[in-house]
Amino acid sequence: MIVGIAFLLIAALTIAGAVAAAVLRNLVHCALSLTVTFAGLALLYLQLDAQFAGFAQILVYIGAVAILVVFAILLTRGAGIPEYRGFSSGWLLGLVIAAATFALLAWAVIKSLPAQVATGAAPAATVQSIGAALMSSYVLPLEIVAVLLTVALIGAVIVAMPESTTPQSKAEDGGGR
Amino acid sequence: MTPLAAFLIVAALVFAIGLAISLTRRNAILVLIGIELMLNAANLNLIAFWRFGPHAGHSDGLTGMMFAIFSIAVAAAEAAVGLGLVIAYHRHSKTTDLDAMTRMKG
Amino acid sequence: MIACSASLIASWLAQDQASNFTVAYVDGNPATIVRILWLIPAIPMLAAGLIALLRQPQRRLAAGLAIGSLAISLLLAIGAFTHVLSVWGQGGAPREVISFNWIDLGTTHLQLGWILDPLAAVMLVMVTFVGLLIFIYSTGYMAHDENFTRFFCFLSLFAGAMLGVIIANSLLLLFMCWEIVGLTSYLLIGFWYHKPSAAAAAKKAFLTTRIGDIFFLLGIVWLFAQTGTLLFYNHGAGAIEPTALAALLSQPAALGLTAAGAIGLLIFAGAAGKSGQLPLHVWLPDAMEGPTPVSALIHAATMVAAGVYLIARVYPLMSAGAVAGGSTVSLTVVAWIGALTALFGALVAVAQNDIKRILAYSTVSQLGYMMVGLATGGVAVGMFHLITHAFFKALLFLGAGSVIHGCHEEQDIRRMGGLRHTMLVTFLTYAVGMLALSGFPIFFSGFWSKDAIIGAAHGWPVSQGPFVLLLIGALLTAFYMTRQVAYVFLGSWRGPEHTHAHESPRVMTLPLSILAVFAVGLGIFGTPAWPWFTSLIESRPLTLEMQAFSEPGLLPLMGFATLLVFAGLGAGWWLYARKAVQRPVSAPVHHHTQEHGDEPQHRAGDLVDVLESSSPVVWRWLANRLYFDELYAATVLRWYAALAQLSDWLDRRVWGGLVAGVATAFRGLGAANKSLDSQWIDGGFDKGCEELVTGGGVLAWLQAGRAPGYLRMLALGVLALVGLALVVGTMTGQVRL
Amino acid sequence: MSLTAKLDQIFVLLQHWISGFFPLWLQPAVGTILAVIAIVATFPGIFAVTTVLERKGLGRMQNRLGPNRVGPLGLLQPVADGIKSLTKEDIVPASADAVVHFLAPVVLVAAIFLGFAVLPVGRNMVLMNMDAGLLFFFAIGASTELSIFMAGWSSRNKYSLLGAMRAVAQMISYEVPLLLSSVVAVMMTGSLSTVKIVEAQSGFTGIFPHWYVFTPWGFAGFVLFVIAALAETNRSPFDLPEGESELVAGYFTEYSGFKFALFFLGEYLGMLSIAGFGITLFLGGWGAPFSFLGFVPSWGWFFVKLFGAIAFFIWLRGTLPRLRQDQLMNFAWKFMLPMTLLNLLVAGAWRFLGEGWSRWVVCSAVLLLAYVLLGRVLMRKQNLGPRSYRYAD
Repeated sequence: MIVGIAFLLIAALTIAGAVAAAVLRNLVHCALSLTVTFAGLALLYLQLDAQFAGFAQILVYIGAVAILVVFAILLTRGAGIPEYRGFSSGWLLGLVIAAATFALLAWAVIKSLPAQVATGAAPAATVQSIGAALMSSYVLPLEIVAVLLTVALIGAVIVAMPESTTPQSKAEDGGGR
Repeated sequence: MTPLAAFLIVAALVFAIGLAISLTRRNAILVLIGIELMLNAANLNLIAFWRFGPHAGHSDGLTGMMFAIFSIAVAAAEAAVGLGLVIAYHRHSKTTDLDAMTRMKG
Repeated sequence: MIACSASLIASWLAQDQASNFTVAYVDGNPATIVRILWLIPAIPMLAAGLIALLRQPQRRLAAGLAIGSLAISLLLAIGAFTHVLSVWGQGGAPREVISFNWIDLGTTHLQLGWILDPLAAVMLVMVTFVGLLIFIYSTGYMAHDENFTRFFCFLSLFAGAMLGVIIANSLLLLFMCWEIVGLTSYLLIGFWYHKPSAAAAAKKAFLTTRIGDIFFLLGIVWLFAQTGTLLFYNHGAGAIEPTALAALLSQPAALGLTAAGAIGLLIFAGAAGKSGQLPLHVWLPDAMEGPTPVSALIHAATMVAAGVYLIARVYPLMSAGAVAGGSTVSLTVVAWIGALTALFGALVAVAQNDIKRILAYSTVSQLGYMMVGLATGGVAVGMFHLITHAFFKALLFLGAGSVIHGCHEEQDIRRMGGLRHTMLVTFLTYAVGMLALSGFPIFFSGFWSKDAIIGAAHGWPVSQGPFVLLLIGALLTAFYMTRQVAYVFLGSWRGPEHTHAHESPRVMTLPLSILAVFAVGLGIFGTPAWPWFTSLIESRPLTLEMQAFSEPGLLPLMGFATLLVFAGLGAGWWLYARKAVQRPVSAPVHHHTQEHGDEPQHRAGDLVDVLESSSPVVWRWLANRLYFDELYAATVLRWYAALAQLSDWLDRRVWGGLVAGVATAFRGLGAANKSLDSQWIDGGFDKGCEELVTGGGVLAWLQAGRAPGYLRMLALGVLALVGLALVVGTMTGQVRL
Repeated sequence: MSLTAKLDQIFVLLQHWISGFFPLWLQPAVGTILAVIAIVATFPGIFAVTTVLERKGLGRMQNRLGPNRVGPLGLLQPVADGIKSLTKEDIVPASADAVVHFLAPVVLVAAIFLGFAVLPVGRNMVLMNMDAGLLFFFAIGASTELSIFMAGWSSRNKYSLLGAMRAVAQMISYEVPLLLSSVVAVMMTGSLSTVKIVEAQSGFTGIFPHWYVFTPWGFAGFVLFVIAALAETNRSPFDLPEGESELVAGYFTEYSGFKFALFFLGEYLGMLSIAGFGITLFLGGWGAPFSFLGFVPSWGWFFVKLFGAIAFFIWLRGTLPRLRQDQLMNFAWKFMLPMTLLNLLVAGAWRFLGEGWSRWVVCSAVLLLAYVLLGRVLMRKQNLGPRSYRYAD
């Protein structure tokens, strides 16, 4: 019972945050309400006995992604007065598409699932076992993700850096060609 | 215990909202936010299915969790690169307005 | 993220994981030298990495690192060689492998490993030794280049990769190193990238070898699919050991080939690409745009030999299923292509005027010899010529480099001459190399190795064609080498008056001398009487029997070959050296002849070759390399260009035009409608027209390059797909709703 | 059980005794609530004591008395401060973003209080013994940055915004070494649970305890952790975000009254919690420093250590000058990060080198070498001579 209420509260919080992010005019407000959504999702993970994933979610999204978004907003002068027209032309079509998507998904979920799935015992997902799995059977994806993150880091820095066209670099370009 | 369907519905709703954001808002950063939301919805689905899935309790019953963790990592990378791109574009032509990004007009 | 990965490391360390690094030994546990064999390629690579970190001014350090690392590798290689010798001396068959799991994907294990057997040992010593000499030489040759450190970084990287190719016991590892070698070759050919010709040559080399490598990769994949392993030798479970070969032979492929034959042909395509066999030889002469030490090390001594080495390595696969005294399809192909290449190279080399280009074509031709030797006489014959050729061709290239250095970067032999006075050491060593290359009897290594190949070709049961081609090739080889030497060293100085040649520094002449000694001395290891090399490679006991000479057909053949060599030398002497080639009346304007493929067209005051005046048509054909480049340019490249143009046209006209057309059509419709009803019916139709106009607007706007539009289309598509999946799933019952 | 044991467990017993009055199904909830109340009561108390301690200590270091009016020796100073800040007018700038401006301090304090939930203050004295406790703590710590940004951004003031930006940048870049330096303890324990980490250090050889700080990697990790913690809590010498001389008071320039008090509370609570975790990770948590001192109750040891850490922080604040922004960042990325990464490797080596003196030599040597080299690199060509004051003299 308590669990059910908790779930409803958390779900309401999550959805509310998402909706706020969708409709608010001020970009920073959008970002902040986005973090509310992230936090709600993390709580949902915790309710699903996925401690590690939940904390990782908080750490990564609230600790890193949200900050990143906020920084990006400030760097692109988006933080000032709210935009005069926050929605792109023909937003109605987008809204319709989104609604249709939700309808389709919800329909599929409700139709295909019995209301009550037999819930087994909480699977053993200790950090220990996760680490073991990552290091044994998921080692290749782990490596790839590591490489991906490195590449993304460097790439993001390079993309966001102002281009410096010194004669030296020019010469290098010429060499590459 | 909350039924699986509830989580799935929440995930679907979050996904739809994310889609709506990225389809209707004009600011590129907000579009990225929407994409993040969609990824998160997918993660929620993964974890929900992991929790309720038949493998739960086995030693190798970690697949869904693993997927979620990896997709969190990938989402972080995606956010970094996407925002970097937005900033770079903003430096070139002082806007993050998608409607104004018509350079590619063929 | 950091927290996650950190805690993962933690929990990994927490519960002791046994690493899945399994070492498989062929017999007991191998000697230490075999265990540390991986150091031989690793050390130069490490050096390359370190040099890459250096700054330009630190030249001495860079050179020191490169040379030192290669010296260490040389010591290790000698150690390995002696180990092999000792095992062989005890009458054993020295072949030790170490292999380990690289990646476990489910049940399939990708295994890497290294091997030490006579083949590898000999190659190791050769590559490290020649490489070391060339490194030393290049410190002198590149002394004034501002990218000194970069040069040595690439050189060391190349050396490491090449050694990796040699010790690789796994086709996969070999392929990796093979590609690194190709990359370094590209980087070094284009080392002077500010020269357009060099850049073009680098690109050409890279792409041409790529063609071969694609087939090679196909072969590798096929082999893996068939045998499930890529190790060469794995105590019985290897890919080219009897069990696997039997399986491959039983497997039929297309065109009546067995799988073994087909894979062999694919692998040979790769080898042909690397070592410039006939259809894919075009890149090798252009590769001479690189610095001369590079030409010597990579495009004469070692890398181009990698192809030959590869064939030797997979020889059991190539020769699988050969009936006694017969040959397999793949070997026949190898033999014929090799013979044709040999003759072609020799022919073209006759009519070149660029000193390095002549050597390049002679390299092509000699590689053809090696291939024929492999195909007809087995591993030992081909490999022996590879070793000897490596030494004297490196010698020749370094000599050429010394000449170019001395003549102020002049490469056109028509503007040299009389250098025997000014550059004595270079002249003597060069003469040794030239005699060895043209197979001057008894005293020079080239004679024995080449004679062995010719003998093998003579004894080849399938056809006598290659034999004849090789003989003509031998004749021509002697001829063009004589021509070159006559042009460069004899006669009188034909360069611009105000300049004069000077001898190169000691650091360059010393390697020349050492190489010259080896070019002479190596011969004794391969005489028919005392076939040391052959018996080492085939690990048979070594015996000295003089009556080997008296076996039927051997001496007459030798005599005949010698005769041909003398004929070539004589002809060359008669045409070019009898009366010294004189400076043409009008003094040549001194500028470089770097733009490639332009020998025939004459510049003011270039003297006309004797052959050219006698038979201009043949000369032009030869000088233009039988128009191979032109042929490719006319066919392959043009097709590519056409294809690109077509796709571009489609993109611009068809798709774009479609949308624009529809839009304009709607617009026009709307406009017509509007005008019509403005005249005829009052505003009843306004709405419709506006609808139509907006419709046209929408269609045009779809293509307006705006992200939201694309996003919406994307979402719609996904939505449609999901819906479709659900519907179809329900219909087929895979999804129960 | 024996008297010492009773004394050791006194609070636990108290909790059980009180929750005993309630029906069975309510008892766990009541127990939890009691624990929460205890935490919420204790640490702000310590905060109050700390403020007066700090002011007096700083005063002593600067040859003055410090607070000495209110109550005996000025010990009631915090009470007076509290009353003052409660009764003061709460000013919100007209142009400020009211909602966010209000939420910021609340979020900050709430998040920091959450952090105490996994802090073992004594034997069997932890609110949530989570399997991923440490990760939880860091996740919470990460979420404080956002509140600081909210504070800075919402109060439409360039000083606030700059201060917030500085703070966030600094916290993000020092969070990395903080994490990595604490990972070594996790590696050795093989668990992220704080309780397990403390128990892993509870043994003794002779009379000396098995604290991680007494190993090469542990010592290096501890030092790095302390530095990163200083930066993470914006304590001097890393207190650029509220550098009074440059930005009036950093991100809470525009705050006054109770909200300001909340920020103040948040800062000190953050310091306490991070000090507590430093103790848990490296200083053996509630373990006794010598085997023969085991009779003293475990929570006693914890708080003794905590006050020691606080004293250390105050001492540093009184001693060290403030860094410059570029020095801060250079230090983070060019020294802390490599050292922590190397420390990870060293810890791994320590584990797999096995028993014996060899691993001591190897690990210490490696760490010392890296320290010297990195120090050289960091110090190279940044002339740290005496400052030249342009306008003075």
